[in-house]
Parts: sequence; C-alpha cells; structure tokens
Amino acid sequence: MAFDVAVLTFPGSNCDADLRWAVDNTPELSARAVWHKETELGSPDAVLLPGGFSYGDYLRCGAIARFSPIMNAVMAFAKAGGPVLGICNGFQVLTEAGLLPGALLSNAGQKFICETVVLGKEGRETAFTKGLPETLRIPIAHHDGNFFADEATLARLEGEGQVLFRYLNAQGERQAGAAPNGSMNDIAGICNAAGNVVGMMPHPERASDPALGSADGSALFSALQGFLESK
Amino acid sequence: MNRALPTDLPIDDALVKEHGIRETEYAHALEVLGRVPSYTELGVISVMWSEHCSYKSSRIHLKTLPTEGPTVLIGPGENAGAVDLGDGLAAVFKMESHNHPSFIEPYQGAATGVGGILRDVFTMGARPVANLNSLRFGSLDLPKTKQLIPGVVAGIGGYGNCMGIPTVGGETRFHESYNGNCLVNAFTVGVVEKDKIFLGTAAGVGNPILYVGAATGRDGIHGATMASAEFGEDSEEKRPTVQVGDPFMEKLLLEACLELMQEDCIVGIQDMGAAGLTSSSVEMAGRGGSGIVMDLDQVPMREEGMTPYEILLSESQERMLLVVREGTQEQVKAIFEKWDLHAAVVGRVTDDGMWRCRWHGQEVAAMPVPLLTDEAPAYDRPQSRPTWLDEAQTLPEIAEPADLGEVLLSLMAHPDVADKSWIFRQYDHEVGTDTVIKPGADAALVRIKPGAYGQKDSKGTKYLGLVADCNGRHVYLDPETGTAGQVAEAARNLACVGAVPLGLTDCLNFGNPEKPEIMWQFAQSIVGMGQACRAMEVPVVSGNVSLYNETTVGDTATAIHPTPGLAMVGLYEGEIPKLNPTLPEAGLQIALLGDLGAHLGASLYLYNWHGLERGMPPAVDYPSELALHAALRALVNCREVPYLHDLSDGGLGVALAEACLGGVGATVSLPGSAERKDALLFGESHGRAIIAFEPAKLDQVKALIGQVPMTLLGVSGGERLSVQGILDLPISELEQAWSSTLPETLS
Amino acid sequence: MNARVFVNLKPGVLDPAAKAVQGGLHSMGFDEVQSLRLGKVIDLKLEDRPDAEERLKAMCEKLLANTVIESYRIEIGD
Amino acid sequence: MNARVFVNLKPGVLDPAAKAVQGGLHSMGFDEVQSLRLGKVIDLKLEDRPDAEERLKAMCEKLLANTVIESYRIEIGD
Ligand SMILES: Nc1ncnc2c1ncn2[C@@H]1O[C@H](COP(=O)(O)OP(=O)(O)O)[C@@H](O)[C@H]1O
Ligand SMILES: [Mg+2]
Repeated sequence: MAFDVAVLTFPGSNCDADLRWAVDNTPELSARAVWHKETELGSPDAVLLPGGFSYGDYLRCGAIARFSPIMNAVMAFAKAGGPVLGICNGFQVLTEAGLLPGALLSNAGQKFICETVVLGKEGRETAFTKGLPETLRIPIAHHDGNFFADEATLARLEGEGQVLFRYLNAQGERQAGAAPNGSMNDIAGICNAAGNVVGMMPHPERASDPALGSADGSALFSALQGFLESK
Repeated sequence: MNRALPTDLPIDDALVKEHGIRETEYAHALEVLGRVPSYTELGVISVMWSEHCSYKSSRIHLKTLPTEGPTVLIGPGENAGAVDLGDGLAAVFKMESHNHPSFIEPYQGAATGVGGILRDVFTMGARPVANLNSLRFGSLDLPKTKQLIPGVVAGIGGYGNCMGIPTVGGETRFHESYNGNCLVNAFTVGVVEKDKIFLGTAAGVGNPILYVGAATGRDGIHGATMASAEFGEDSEEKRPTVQVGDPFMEKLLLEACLELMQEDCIVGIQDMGAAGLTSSSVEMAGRGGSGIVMDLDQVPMREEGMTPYEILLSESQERMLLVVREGTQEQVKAIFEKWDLHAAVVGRVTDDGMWRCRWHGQEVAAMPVPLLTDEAPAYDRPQSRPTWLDEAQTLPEIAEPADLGEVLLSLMAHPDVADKSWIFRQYDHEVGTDTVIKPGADAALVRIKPGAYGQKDSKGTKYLGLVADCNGRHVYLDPETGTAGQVAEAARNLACVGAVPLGLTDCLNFGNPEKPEIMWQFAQSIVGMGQACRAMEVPVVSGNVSLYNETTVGDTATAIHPTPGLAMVGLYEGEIPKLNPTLPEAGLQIALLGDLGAHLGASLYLYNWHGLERGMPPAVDYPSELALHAALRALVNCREVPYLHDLSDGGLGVALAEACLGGVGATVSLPGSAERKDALLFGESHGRAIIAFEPAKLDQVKALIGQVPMTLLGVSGGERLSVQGILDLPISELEQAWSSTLPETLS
Repeated sequence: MNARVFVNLKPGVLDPAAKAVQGGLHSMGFDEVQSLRLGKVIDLKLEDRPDAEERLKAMCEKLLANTVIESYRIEIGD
Repeated sequence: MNARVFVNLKPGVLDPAAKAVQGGLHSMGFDEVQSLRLGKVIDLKLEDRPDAEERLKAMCEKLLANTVIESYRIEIGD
C-alpha cells in the first residue's frame, strides 16, 4: 500500500497541484489534498505545505495561514516527530508557526525572482534529504526568501547541521553572497532541531521531470519514500 | 427613499458633451427612448457607446477579418475565443490592453490588466495555463520610462504570480513614439473540455442574477471613457480613482467559479471588466436576446453613499456576474462560501428586451437592450494615406559602415534585441510544472499533462505554442505589408518550437481614429492582417482595440507607432522537442533556410545605426513562408536538429549572435557577394531561419525541408562569432552588449 | 533632524491588505475589529539644512508615497 | 475605541526594503538622508470591551507582528 502524503491547500496556494503531481509520480507515494478548513489530518505518513500566496500574503507571507484550522493538527503531527516539508510559502508558514526558526524577509533586490539555482546539500540527514546528491539544480520563485535569524540561532543552525540547502554560484561552488535573495549565510533550506520539519525556498516539484529542464528535485520525494519504507 | 438622487440631475447639452456623446448620437438615443434619458441612463449610454465598449470606429473593419476555420470553436464576440485542440479539449484565449491605466499608475494599471484578461478566460470555464505580455515603452533613457518599466513589470508579475499562472513569454520594444503613451497588452490562454465551455448569456425568464466577488467602490468610474480619450497635459490631474487589484480575491473567484462549473447551475457567466456591472449585464442580455432587471441596492458596496450611477459605472476589479438556474441559488452560494466569497442575488432575467435597474424599488433606468448593443453607433471614419509616407517609403543613399562588428554590437545592445531576463525573471514562469520551453526562446511551449482534463491524447502529449509579436516600425512604414509580416513572424516563431498555428488574438493599439491618417493606418493594418490570416489559414478568434494612444503637448499631438499586437496559439503533439536555447556544441553545421534576403527597408539597423525610419517593410511571400514553417516543424519533429531560430529584428547578424550567446561560437561565410554586406547581415526579410545540426545528418535535413532553399553558412565552435571577411567578435563582447542594457538602465 | 512620514492609501482606494488582515483577525475570533487601515511609517534621520522640509516634501512626492493612490503626512521631530 | 499599532523590524534585523528606499533617495540626490527605517502602522476601530487592550496585545503577538523579527507598540486613542 502506498504511503499517504497529505498536501495542504490554503485558499491562495498555487503550487499544491504541482506538489501532488510530483508526489504521485514517486513510486509508493500517494498525495492527498487537505483543505485548510479541516481540523484533522487523518493519519498521513508525511505532511507537505506547498508554495503560493496562502492568504494573499499582504501583511507578511504565511502570517494568516499559520492560524488556519488545519495548522493545529500539523503542529501536533510535527511535535510527534512526523515528517513535514514546507516549500516556499510553506516554508514561510512554518517559520510563522514557530515550527522552524528564523524568518523570511523580502529579497535584497526587492524584486520577485524566478530562476533555476544551484543548491549545495549539506547538514543532517532528514526524511527529505537522505541520499541526495551534493549539488542540485532547482528553481526558485519568490519575493520574500531572504532568510534571517539572529546570531545565536544562526550559530545553532550551522553548528547542529540544520542548514540543509545553501545557494551556490553558477559553477556549483560555495561563494559568500551567492544567494540571489540576500539570505544570511546563503541559506536556502533548514530543518528544526529534531530534524523532522524541513523548510526550503526552492521548488523541488518544479524540477521533478526532465521535460522541465531538471529532475534533481525528484530526489527529495524519493528520499521521503526511502525514509518511509525504512521506518 | 428620502435622499435626493443625482438620478435627477438635469440633462443639458453640456452634460451630454461631458459624457463624450455626440449630438447625432444623442439624437438617436432620444428617438429610441422617446424621452430624455435620466442621469443614470446617460452615464450608461456614455460607457456603452464609448470606443472601448462599442468599437464604434473599428467595428466595420474588424468584420473583414477571417474568423472561421476548422479549428475555431468560438470566434470574436464572446469574452474570449476558443480553438479546438483535439481529443475533446479547447484552448480559450484573448489579449487585452491596459495602456492608459498603466501610464497613470504602472503597478496597479498593469496588475489589473492581467486580472481582467484572466477573468475573461476563466469566465468561459477554462483554467488559465499561461500568460504573455506585450509591452511598449518610450526611449529607455527617459526618466518616465525608467519609472514605468519597473512598475509595469512588477504589476504584471505581482498579479500573475499570486494567481499561480505562469507568464511564459512576451515582447518588449522601445521607441520615442511611446514616450507619452506606454502600451501594456496582456494575454491569457486557458484549457477546457470543449463541451464544457460557458458563455456570457442571460436566458431563462425568472432566472436569478448573482453578483460575486469584491464589493463595489468608486474605482475607475469612467475608466472606459478615459480609455477613449487622448491624454492632454492635464490628464494627471483628471485621473479618476485608480483601480487597485486584489489577486488573492481573484484566485478565490477562479477556484470557486471552476468548482461551480462542475455542477449544473450556471446558465451564463461574465466577468465585470470595462464599464463593470453595466456592460456585463447589458452584454449578457444582448447575447441571450432577453431582458434584465436589477436591484442596485442589493449590490455589495464598499463605500458609503454610492449612487446608482456610480454603482453601474464602477470598474472595481475581481467581480463576476452569473445567471443561474432558478432553484440552484443555495447550492451556488454554498460553493462560494467555501471560498469565503459572498454571492448576492441582484436581479432576474426577463423577456421584455429591456435593461432595467431599480433603486430601493424605484426604477432608475429602463432602456431597450439593443440600443446599448447592436444599435450602438458605428462609424466609417474618413481615411487618408499620410503624405509623409511617400518619402518615408523610399530609401536614401546609405553609406555602408566600415566596421560591421561595431554595428552588430550596437544592435545587440539595443533594448529591442537585448536580453529581457530582467523582465521575465520577475515573472513566475514555471508554476504549473508545464513550461517546457521558457521565456527567452522564439516561442514558449506549455505542456498539457496527459489526462489532466480526462483527455486521451491520440497523438502523444499536447503542448501549446505561444507567442506575441509586433514590429511597430514595419507597420508604421506600411501598415498593410507590415501587419501581414507580423502574422507571418508569429507563425514562424511557433514553427520554431514545432507548433501548428490554430488561431490568433490581437490587440490593436493606434492613435486618434478621428484623424483620417490614423484611421487609414488602422484600416490598412486590418487589411494586411486579414490577407495574411487568410493566406496562412490562421483565424482571428478574439481581440481588442485601443485607440487614442496619443499625447498632445501644446499644439502637437504625437501618436504612437501603429501597434497591432498579435498573439498566436499553436499546437505541438508528440514527444517533447529536443531543442536548445543556443548552439549546444561545436562541430555543428549551421545553415540558413529560406532566401538570402537583403531587404534593408524598415530595419532596426537603419533606425539604430543611421537614425532612419525609412523604406518599405519586407513583404511576405506566402508559399515560401508556409513551406519554411512546414520545414521547421518537420525538423523539430525529427528531434535531430538541436537548434533552430527564426530571423527577425536585426536579421541574420543578430540571429547568428543570439545563437552564440550560450558560449559556443561560430565561423560562417556569407554567400551572395553581389549584395551589400550590411543588407545581408541586418536586413529583415521574412521567411528565414537558421538551423544547426550534425554534418552527418545533412541528407536527412535535406529530405525533411523539401523545396525550401538552404544555404550552408559554416560550423559551430570556438569562442568567437566570425563572419569571414566581415566581422570577428568574441562571444563575451556580444554577451556583454546584449545582457547589460536593461539591468544597467533599470538597476 | 528627525522626521517621520506617514503614508496611507487615499480614502476610497481599495485596500486588499487591510481586508485580508481584518478577515484574518475575525477568523481568529477577534470580532471586535470593526475596521482596519494599514499604512506605512518612515522614520528618517536627516542632515540639517535650511530647505530640509521642502526637500522632505519632494522625497514624499517622488518616492516615499505614490501620490496617485496614497497620501502622506510629515511630522518633523528634533 | 480607536487604536494604533506601530510595527517595526527589531534593531539588528537588516531591512532590505529600507535599504532599497534609502538607496533610491540617494540616487535621486537626497544625500541628506542619513538613515531610514520603514515600519507599518495599523489603525483599528474596535468595539469597546473591558479586556480590549489585552486582546489588542494578543492580536499583535499573534498576527500583526512577527515577534521573531518585529517589535510593536500600541497607542490607544479615544
Ligand atoms: N515582456 C516580456 N515578458 C516575458 N517575456 C518576454 C517579454 N519580452 C520579451 N520576452 C522574451 O524574450 C525573448 C525575446 O523576445 P523577442 O526578441 O521579441 O523574440 P523574437 O525576436 O523571437 O520575436 C522571447 O522569448 C520573449 O518571450
Ligand atoms: Mg523569433
């Protein structure tokens, strides 16, 4: 039986269908849409929060979504150690909800950026990153992806291997300031202290098919499948 | 009702004139009504008879365009056109202008332009799958231009990105004729099962009319009439309340409407665009041959003290009007509630052919529907060929520049040719996970996922080819030839991604039609479009007209270059094309398809290097143009030709340079030694493309292109573009020239 | 010199952000919120100069406020 | 009851938007701008209730400000 992957839909989500498609294209994974007004998740094996503009995101990205009825269940699922992945707006929602440290400020250039970036994978092994290649080509598409954390938090993230993805330069090398959005330490993705909650600005679902120019992102979904199988 | 309504404002000549209604037009209204209209009615007549809603200057010309063909499901007249994609699917698309609002408030003007065109498409039941945009700005060094571009681009991105519709392409050009009138044309295409298309029609006596979406405010009152007036020096003062877009609200509307369309409730549905509640209700009654009665006090309002006049003329965004089957109201409301939207019953369908409005029970407007639709004024405005054209169409003696390498560098840096990624990087062009060929190519290719609409793809996966094109200089120097050329160029761009054109939509941006020379440009342009569309069998299924794009300063009126923007939709079926954005490797044979071509007239080169807008634009030879397209498609289909690119602005020289931008250079030599080298390199003759393939595939390529002439130019490789005996430039220099123009100017 | 600039949407201009925030507060149970407006406040530290106020006004007109849809108010501090 | 809430980024949080505005002003020749902070101001009209202030504070903590990066200040009007 396939693993049950809950993909949340907030009213302004717009990558939810893309994410379900990428999940469904992964062997043994089956996506299930969960409406934000639900209060129960059912019993999923993993929960994914998609990109988009959850409630228009006029005040702060993810600020209102964090109070959606479904979020209590998501928090309980996360506290119980269930694998949770927030992509782009999903990442923003997770930081607003306090499930991940830090915050996402507006891009340094004050512009929306849509382009494919080179990511370096590092840090701990998580349900979504185990076995990933060292570098991946995955698109970003956001206006507020400029990761910020205070000094202590940043030191902890770096020290504990909680930085999972870092923007590299076009040649795939680490280079200070390589982040197109101004992120501190060029951080593109992180996990929580327990390692079960992951947030990232790049969109792996947009790089999950060779037809789209890169299939590197499908490795995250395969990693989840591997993780769930080995459990 | 105890508060005096401005319904009672006395109607006098001055008020009629202020509403932009001519004496003869007013006389016609008096005759049909048999009485003096009320103030509210006058406002309604004024917007319905405005250029924007009635197409009074353009109607008779538009009628000459070919709008039928085997692919056409729905032609002009509905909210958008629809073409058949096969296997039960249809593509629904349209292009629309938001020029004037964008000049006044670039971000919101452009954003609400995108919002409006999206509604036109999803109102028909189609899920929008891609946007294009066609932009014109004045000289890039003008402070106003530098202020407009970031706002317009951010606005287009802001709306489309939030809605989750990828903006996959477009075109952007610059010319001083747009200094006082920028153009912002937005295009949307959606996909729908072809037997599930919804129309904007009011039928079934007694059926309720529902209003859904944003509450009505005083936004953009007289927006439609503003779009029909020239800008003067004081236009910045007279600006009406600008419409502000709420893309989140529209996203809710989109999802709620598409969900509702799965149920059997809707009789007709139409978005409220220009002239808001008035035009949507009038047009729905017109199409249904019915009548309508509305209770305006039931309309959700955002502001205090609004009058019927204001409610009817408001252009608040993100609103839809629905006619639903009696008895389904509760079901409809429940679906909207799910999306936190409130639907209000504001009226009923009647059968008396009248458009009636009430205010707290009292009738404030009652006019026969046809008066506002089919019987709206239509003019055959006088035309005259501009006298300056005689001189402009002849080419003076032109000295050939000594260093054609310098010329090429300056063309690469010209903003018309230069890298547009500063623009499309701000557009989410990948959401939907279907953008297979992204912005930066000749045309975009957007996949329709197998089975996404329950379809069984009989010939492999379907992809939509999408392109927007218009060369205003060609049209300016000869509207007929120039416009025909744009149809050819759009189809050629589609052929470069393997797509067969199915239909086109246009957005005709011109100056003041009351001036015979402008009217002539318009009429001639339509002649050219019709001619090319017939010859190439591409029907026009929807479109939009934007007139009065001119600015008067002192005594001089400056009209924009005539700009009939075109967007064409094509279909590619099969395995995904194997194409590269630039030359992928060394050792490939580079060849030119089509005639050598050395047509200097109307070229960007003449304008950019010699400061001349002169000469006839290149003409299209349809049989060879069509043969070229067939050849290009065959080459894409065979998947053995990794690079192809059509020739357009800047001709062969620019095309070769563009091919090298990925870092793999080329060494070529030009045949045709008898010709001027500058004309060979930079002339803009139609019907040409360059391709690159493994030399061993030569015979296969020859077999696939049939009768199309092919000239072997040289081979790929190295880090330079070298045209033997003419120019030799490092790619880095070309790249630098090409990529820095926009970022350096706009930072 | 310190100055503070308030920038607000003009009355009658749709404010989608305020609408969304008010909706958010309501759905969180804060029904007492009857209306809400969102504005920007810009605090500036400026070099003293005789035409400072005039120039501040120019900054507002040119950049800090979009006067097509926004109005602004300047408060001069010390 | 009227209330006004000011929301500002905490000191130490780099403000990319403010930096962009200041850069814009400088490039327009307004060199006198030494520093600049951007904040939000939220004007609310609230139904009177005894625990109004407390609840307003809750609104700020929960939604109006993100206390990881922002601080807020409440001004109660009449
Ligand atoms: N406003 C825009 N929005 C999105 N893409 C754009 C825009 N302007 C230009 N582009 C993209 O830049 C590329 C070059 O455009 P253009 O020079 O007009 O192409 P062509 O010469 O093939 O018609 C195209 O892929 C086009 O889609
Ligand atoms: Mg092209």
